[in-house]
Amino acid sequence: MRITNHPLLGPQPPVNLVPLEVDGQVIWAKEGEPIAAALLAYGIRLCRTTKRRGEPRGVFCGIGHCTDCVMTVDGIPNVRTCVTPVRAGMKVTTQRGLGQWPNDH
Amino acid sequence: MTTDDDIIICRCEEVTKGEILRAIKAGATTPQAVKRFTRAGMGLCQGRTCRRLIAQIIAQETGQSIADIVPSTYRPPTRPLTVASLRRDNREVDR
Amino acid sequence: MSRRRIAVIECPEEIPCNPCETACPQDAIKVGQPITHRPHLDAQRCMGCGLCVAACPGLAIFMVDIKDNDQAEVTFPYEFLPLPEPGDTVTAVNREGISLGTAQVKARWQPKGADGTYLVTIALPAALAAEARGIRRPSCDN
Amino acid sequence: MAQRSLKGIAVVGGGPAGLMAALTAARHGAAVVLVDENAEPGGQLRKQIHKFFGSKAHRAGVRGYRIAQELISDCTAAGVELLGQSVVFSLRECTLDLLQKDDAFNLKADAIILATGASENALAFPGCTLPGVMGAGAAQTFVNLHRVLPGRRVLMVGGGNVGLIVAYQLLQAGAEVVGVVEALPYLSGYQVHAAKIKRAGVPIWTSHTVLEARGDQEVQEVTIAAIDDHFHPLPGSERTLAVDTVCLAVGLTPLAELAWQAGCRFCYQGALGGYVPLHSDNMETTLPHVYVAGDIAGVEEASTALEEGAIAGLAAAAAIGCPVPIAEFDAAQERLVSLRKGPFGDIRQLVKSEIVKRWADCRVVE
Repeated sequence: MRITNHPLLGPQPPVNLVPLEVDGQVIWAKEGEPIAAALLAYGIRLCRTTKRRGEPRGVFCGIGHCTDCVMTVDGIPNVRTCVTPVRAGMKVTTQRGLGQWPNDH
Repeated sequence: MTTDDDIIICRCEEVTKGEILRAIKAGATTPQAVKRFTRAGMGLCQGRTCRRLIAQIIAQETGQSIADIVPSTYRPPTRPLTVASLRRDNREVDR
Repeated sequence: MSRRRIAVIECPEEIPCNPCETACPQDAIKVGQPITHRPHLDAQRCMGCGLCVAACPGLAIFMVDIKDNDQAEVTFPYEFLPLPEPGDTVTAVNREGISLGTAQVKARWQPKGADGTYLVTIALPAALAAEARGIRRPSCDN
Repeated sequence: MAQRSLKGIAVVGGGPAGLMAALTAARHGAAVVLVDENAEPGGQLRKQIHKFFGSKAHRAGVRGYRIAQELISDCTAAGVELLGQSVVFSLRECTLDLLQKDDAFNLKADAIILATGASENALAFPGCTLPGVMGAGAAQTFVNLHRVLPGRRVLMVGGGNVGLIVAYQLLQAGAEVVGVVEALPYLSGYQVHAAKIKRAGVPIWTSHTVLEARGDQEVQEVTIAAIDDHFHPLPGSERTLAVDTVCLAVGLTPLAELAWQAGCRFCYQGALGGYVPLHSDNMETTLPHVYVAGDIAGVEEASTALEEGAIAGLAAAAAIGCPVPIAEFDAAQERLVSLRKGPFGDIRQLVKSEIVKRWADCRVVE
């Protein structure tokens, strides 16, 4: 959920929204915000499932240290979504395990 | 309910508290040894999240002070990076 | 006894902080050196301007004004949305957030330099003036 | 890898300590490069929307993010070169290995100031890996910087200043905070911060802990319980709360990876968050021309980080030959000492003196 108004920071200033594809669905994100922020704005909190137990994971540290929020972005796996800025037209997919590189078979 | 042993300590390699306790009982009483025994701290984040938790467990199990537990070696890179980025060489030399 | 609006400082710990001292145009608040000293209010000097209420980073200063008719006004810093409007009926709360009953919003303003922090003044029975330190937030369900 | 050498100072980390270090050194005539991994510098200041404590000299009463804005524009005016979105991935002697976007190169400087801050501690309990369990600092970043709520109903774990402040800021952003749990029988944070959230109706449970978070694909509920003097849960005291978010504010650890790699000597100081690089009162480590400032040198507060940054900036500038009046050192030391007084500051002052003593011992031996 986006915070449209804030007692100290005021109303959300106008932003440039760009489309982002998440598991095939289009969502609208602020250009340059971290991918994870765009997902949280839509209540999407699952980033990946783990390789051993298949357990769900999402944002944990929020500063690019813990790598729990990694997803596959434009075909590249293990991208830290909490520190990777949104660009228009990015394709983000929920990652399973360690993910797959484009030329992996 | 999940038991204490099932708690995930190393989030990347999915190493549980039970596995770490077993490693300590088997003689892995330093962070370095626990790492080699269990892979805790060898995942994508390189132990950045579990390092302190493991030191606490070792301290508790071995009766040592946390101040005496020497952390495992910190090695580059301090952030995940691709090997391709290290190969690139397209900057001006010496400005 | 003269009754007028006066600051009430609820700053119980020795923390390194003195904006209340520098904010007061009357030199009524003394922290001194070191800046971990707790603030001391000279009640005779305090004019009830509220600049210290807005300046306190800990939101720990209030103003209390006991009127002659068993009514009182309490002023506190407020940083939530929606903002209460003058005339609104609100629920006054104590330091633990527990309801003390209804109160009327008398005023809402922002002193110079408050940078977003509003001061809200509510009117309520004088017996509650020593307890009332805020109002229930509209979205609060407990 | 391409190389660049800098006749000057490289500062790693653009938070309060790094910005102040860069600004101070540049104002004394040093060429300064400030490296920060984020698109914009400012570090934790950028999400600190509360007013700072301290005195006028420490910018008390000013909201953290405004201090960041001021420092960044002052740095630009003073000629500091900013390398944004640049990650320092290793350090040896005075040479940094850097990754700027996708380009790796190394940067050799005459002096290095490490101002890399701290990272949040994790807490392990059943369910702690579920989406919705996150660092309090992570939640604060999303709420105050990106203006997105990570959840609607939050349990805060930890009654230090971070937990209390972030709980308040979550309320300001429109989330509900169902309570704050703290394992100790008292709060380690300031009472004025606790008072703000209590007035807002948030219960604070001391001598309580989190037993388990549960949920299918994300957190849906959390069970807390009272604990005894040995931190064991008291049977029958469990209560389950419907929440979608659990924030962990259980302390910070100095982020000193680069100092370890470079070979700085360390000591363990629990009161400052763990292992800290030994440093002089001029913030020099056991390696010549390598300085530290802010939370990497022991977790304190943004106000102390600013002053340590100023001291490191002065010392590094002096070390590379810039004229620095001794009176400026004394003034900065005095401002710093004034922040480390009272019941909260005394212990930090004591531990810092111990670190300086150990640093001096190391120097004698070597």
